[in-house]
Amino acid sequence: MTVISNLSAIVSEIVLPNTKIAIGGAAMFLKPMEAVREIIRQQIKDLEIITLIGDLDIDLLCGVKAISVLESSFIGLPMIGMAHNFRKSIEEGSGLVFKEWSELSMVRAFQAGAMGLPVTTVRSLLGSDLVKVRPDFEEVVIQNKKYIQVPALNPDLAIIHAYAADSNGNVYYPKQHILDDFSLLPAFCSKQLFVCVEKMISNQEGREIVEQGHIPMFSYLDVDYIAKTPKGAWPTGFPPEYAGDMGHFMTYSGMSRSPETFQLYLQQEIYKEDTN
Amino acid sequence: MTVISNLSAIVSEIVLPNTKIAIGGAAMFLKPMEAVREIIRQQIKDLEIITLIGDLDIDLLCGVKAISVLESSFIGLPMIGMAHNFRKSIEEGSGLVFKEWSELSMVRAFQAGAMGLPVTTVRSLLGSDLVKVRPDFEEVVIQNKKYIQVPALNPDLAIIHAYAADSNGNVYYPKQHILDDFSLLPAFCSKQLFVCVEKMISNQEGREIVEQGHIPMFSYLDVDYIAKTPKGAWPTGFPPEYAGDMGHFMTYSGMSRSPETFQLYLQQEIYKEDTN
Amino acid sequence: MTDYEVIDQLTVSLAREVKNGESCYTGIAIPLAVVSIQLARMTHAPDLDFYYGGYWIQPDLDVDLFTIMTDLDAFKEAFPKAKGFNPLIQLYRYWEGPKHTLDFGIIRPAQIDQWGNINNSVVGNYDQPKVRFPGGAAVGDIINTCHHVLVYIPRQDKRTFVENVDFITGKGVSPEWRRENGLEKYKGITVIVTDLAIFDFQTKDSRMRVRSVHESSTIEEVQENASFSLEIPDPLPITKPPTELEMKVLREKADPLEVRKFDYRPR
Amino acid sequence: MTDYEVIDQLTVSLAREVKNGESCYTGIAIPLAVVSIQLARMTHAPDLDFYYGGYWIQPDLDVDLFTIMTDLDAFKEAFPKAKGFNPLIQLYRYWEGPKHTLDFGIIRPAQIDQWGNINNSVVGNYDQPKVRFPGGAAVGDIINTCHHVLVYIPRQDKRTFVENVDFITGKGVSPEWRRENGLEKYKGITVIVTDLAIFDFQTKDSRMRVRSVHESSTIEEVQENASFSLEIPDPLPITKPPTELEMKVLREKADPLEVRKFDYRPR
Repeated sequence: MTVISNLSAIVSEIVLPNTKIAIGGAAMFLKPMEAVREIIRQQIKDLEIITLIGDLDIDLLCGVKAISVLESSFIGLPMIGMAHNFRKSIEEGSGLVFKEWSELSMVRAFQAGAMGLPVTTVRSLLGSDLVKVRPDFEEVVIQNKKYIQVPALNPDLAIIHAYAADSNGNVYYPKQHILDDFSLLPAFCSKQLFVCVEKMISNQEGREIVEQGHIPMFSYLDVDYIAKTPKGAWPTGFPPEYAGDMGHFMTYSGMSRSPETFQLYLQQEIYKEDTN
Repeated sequence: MTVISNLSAIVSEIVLPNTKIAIGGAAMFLKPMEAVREIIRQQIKDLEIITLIGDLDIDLLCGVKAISVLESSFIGLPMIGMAHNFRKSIEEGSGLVFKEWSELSMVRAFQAGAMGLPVTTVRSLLGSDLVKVRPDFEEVVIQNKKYIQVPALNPDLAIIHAYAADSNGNVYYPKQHILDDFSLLPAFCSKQLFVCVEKMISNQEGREIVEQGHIPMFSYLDVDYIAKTPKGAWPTGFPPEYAGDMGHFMTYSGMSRSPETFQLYLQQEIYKEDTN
Repeated sequence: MTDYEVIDQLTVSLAREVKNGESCYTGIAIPLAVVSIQLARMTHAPDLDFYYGGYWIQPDLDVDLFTIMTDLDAFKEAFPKAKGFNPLIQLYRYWEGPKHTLDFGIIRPAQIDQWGNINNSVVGNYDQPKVRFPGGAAVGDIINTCHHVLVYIPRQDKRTFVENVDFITGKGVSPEWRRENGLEKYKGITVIVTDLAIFDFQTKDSRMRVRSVHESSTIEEVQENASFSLEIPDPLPITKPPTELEMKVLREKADPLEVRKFDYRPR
Repeated sequence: MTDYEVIDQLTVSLAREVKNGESCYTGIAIPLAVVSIQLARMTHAPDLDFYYGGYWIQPDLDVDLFTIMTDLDAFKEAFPKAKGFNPLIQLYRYWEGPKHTLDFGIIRPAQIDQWGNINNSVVGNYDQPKVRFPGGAAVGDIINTCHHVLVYIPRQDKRTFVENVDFITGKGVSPEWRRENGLEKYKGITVIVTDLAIFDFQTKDSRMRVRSVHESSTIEEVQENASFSLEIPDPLPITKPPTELEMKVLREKADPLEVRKFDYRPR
């Protein structure tokens, strides 16, 4: 039942206008960047994008005006600065609807979605003006204590990046792996799961790397689509396979300041002939 | 801050009358049996015990009348039969208060407790008479859909069994480990965590077994008390270290049928001189 | 004619209810269910996605499942041969979430009534019961989250087949109630296999009906061992006895250790 | 006299707020905070339980923390040397749960006002803002879940020190509000360090107050770079400048790569 195919075919099949997509990874780590680039190459628009912490993924999609609704707790280039296209989209009133969360409330909304809860509660949002601008956030009193009730998240599709998939469709993560939650949270609350992997291996190889300590994270029953995208998280990092490419982020930060240089970036990095 | 000491000292320090204790493990796996036996040896009474699936642990504690309030979804000896002491305690009206859950609702209550939610919701309890006998379960309507609202669980103390702890207080699990959830759920919602381990290792050894694929599950900040209890889960199983001792369970099932043979069991297996 | 015992008929009949390509769950504590699933996989349902104890998915057919759980060497060998695995975060993550609904579960209740309600809690008054059963564990959850549920009762009698259960641990089949509660996707119990007969709820009022009587019993025996009047079809089908192939696979491969007899006491 | 720059004063002053034996969290995206914590650990607070990026706990002091996150060999070496780890289930599990409240967090807001409210969302109207900041990520959550919060603002000016924030991304210090909301355990922001001075909220009405002025600036400069009138104590303390030892540890061990300058633009 798991479809193992190439990136382009999968994206054109499942990423349609108005699809509500949760993107895994966070803060320049583990973003399924090659899938984002393919979405841009296929010029898919009107997407609803959900991501806990957005960086280059979201800024690129904002730059090509692919997003109609965006849900996140932070969109920026950590350690570098603003995400210019995101910022401009909002400041210029482009029509992009931004549903802002706090990080913890969004984590709880992902968790609630995975558990089939319609809503969940969080206390750390008390006193935040987010409660005023989000009509779907509501102050409630339970057992004489105040909470903010927030809606669960159940996106149509999660796109995440992982280490390897075997021929049955089981997905493996590296051992001692950091930051898994940022991919697991969207994966478990979404209606479908698309995993981009560094490499395809046999079922036998899968069990061998588990014996070495790799983590069998998703079974074939969890995973709907798999595409091989070597180094597909680049320029975000996928430790311990590769580190984030800070130089590239700095280059991007510069080139995304003006429409002309942003177009140049798209030409050089995304529309260029596919070398896979 | 993690106290690493011997079982007897820890039990006498933290297991007091009226302590609300969550016991890890389930269905003849991973029960912290040596800690249970120590509680019986120290004749501690009036305990509030919470466990997802209880077997020998609960039946022993019922047999010595150590429990005043019990919360669980199932108390029995899987594949063997009834838990006679538990059953008799209820049928004879001994005063034991049994708060019955369904398995999923109890899992959600553990998860809610870990997240600081006061209550959570579940749909699978709809139509169950548990809603009638549990005044703290309530039918609610959210977004035009019915749910049963149940309270979160936040026990005073969780007691679980694990593979190893290092000298810093970090706790490790075996690789490819089964049934972790049954210990993780109580661990994360409780106010204090007591881990019984097969062995103590150095911090250096800890990192070496992680390199081999063992799972660093709890940090020293998670763990309040550690005691070395080799084969401490016996007769429940702790794969891949040792399997459940089905023969012992069958023996127990027979001996727990009458007060006389149950006393004999206690003498032989629990009050016997400590051979650790 | 094939040589078989009543427990074999029960196991085989349960196995036949399993459809190839479905996904299912059963606990580790009901050996007969596990054996019947293995038998189904070894005969007509090789592509069943079977969560065994919430851990392995489609474990290797050559492995004896009971042995996996009691013998550590078998346990260690089993993992690499399963089609999938579910190691870090248990089955709980699926329940009521958006990604998965299992097609069916198998349960063994202490009591069932004519409306398909099951009781694993108490006989008599809840607070001062005559009999305290172990509790439902997940049976109620399975009934309201799987597309349908198969039940087996190793020994049918007036205490297990009751008119109305004293306590509803898992809700009955009532299509009206399921519609009202938005649970119409989950049909509740569809089939019951006992040592005497097979039952379903295919009547106008969704009440328990005899589907077929095992050739080893009579319809009088079936009715005598129920506390309520059973719907009986006319003509009354006889349960197809185990075939030679089914018995051979059951004895030689699916259950050479006769684990199925663990939860069965002959009359 | 020790030779130092303003950024060093900022880093050192922040480090001095850290108490030995406390537990704390900071994100990976604010290098100056990470450096100041390393400096504290290398001087007076060796037993700080420091969650670095929610992963390592008390990472090895000989490891340069910035390098860990950008150099894979350093990353692989760092793990075995940490006192603890938090690998499978992230820091999220603690938040608002019963087991842990961290003693403090460090944040760098885009704006702060005289009541200690912080704004990382927008300048101007929320729906059509003049400036759209990146968003708060966890800053609001940290303010309401840590016992107290340290703030640093690398460049204090009228845009960062505002009378009232346009949007409350993280709630201010108001003890009354915190009592009313059952959050009295979490005091909000207790100390602010900027390139000009150190501030707290130790007035009767819990309004921002100058605690000390750096020797590199004047009180006039401090007031000019705030949009509201600051409480100024009399006599006015001068911030203790970095000591020779602090500067030596900072330059040679805590931050040889000068990562602290990543989020600092000199005036």
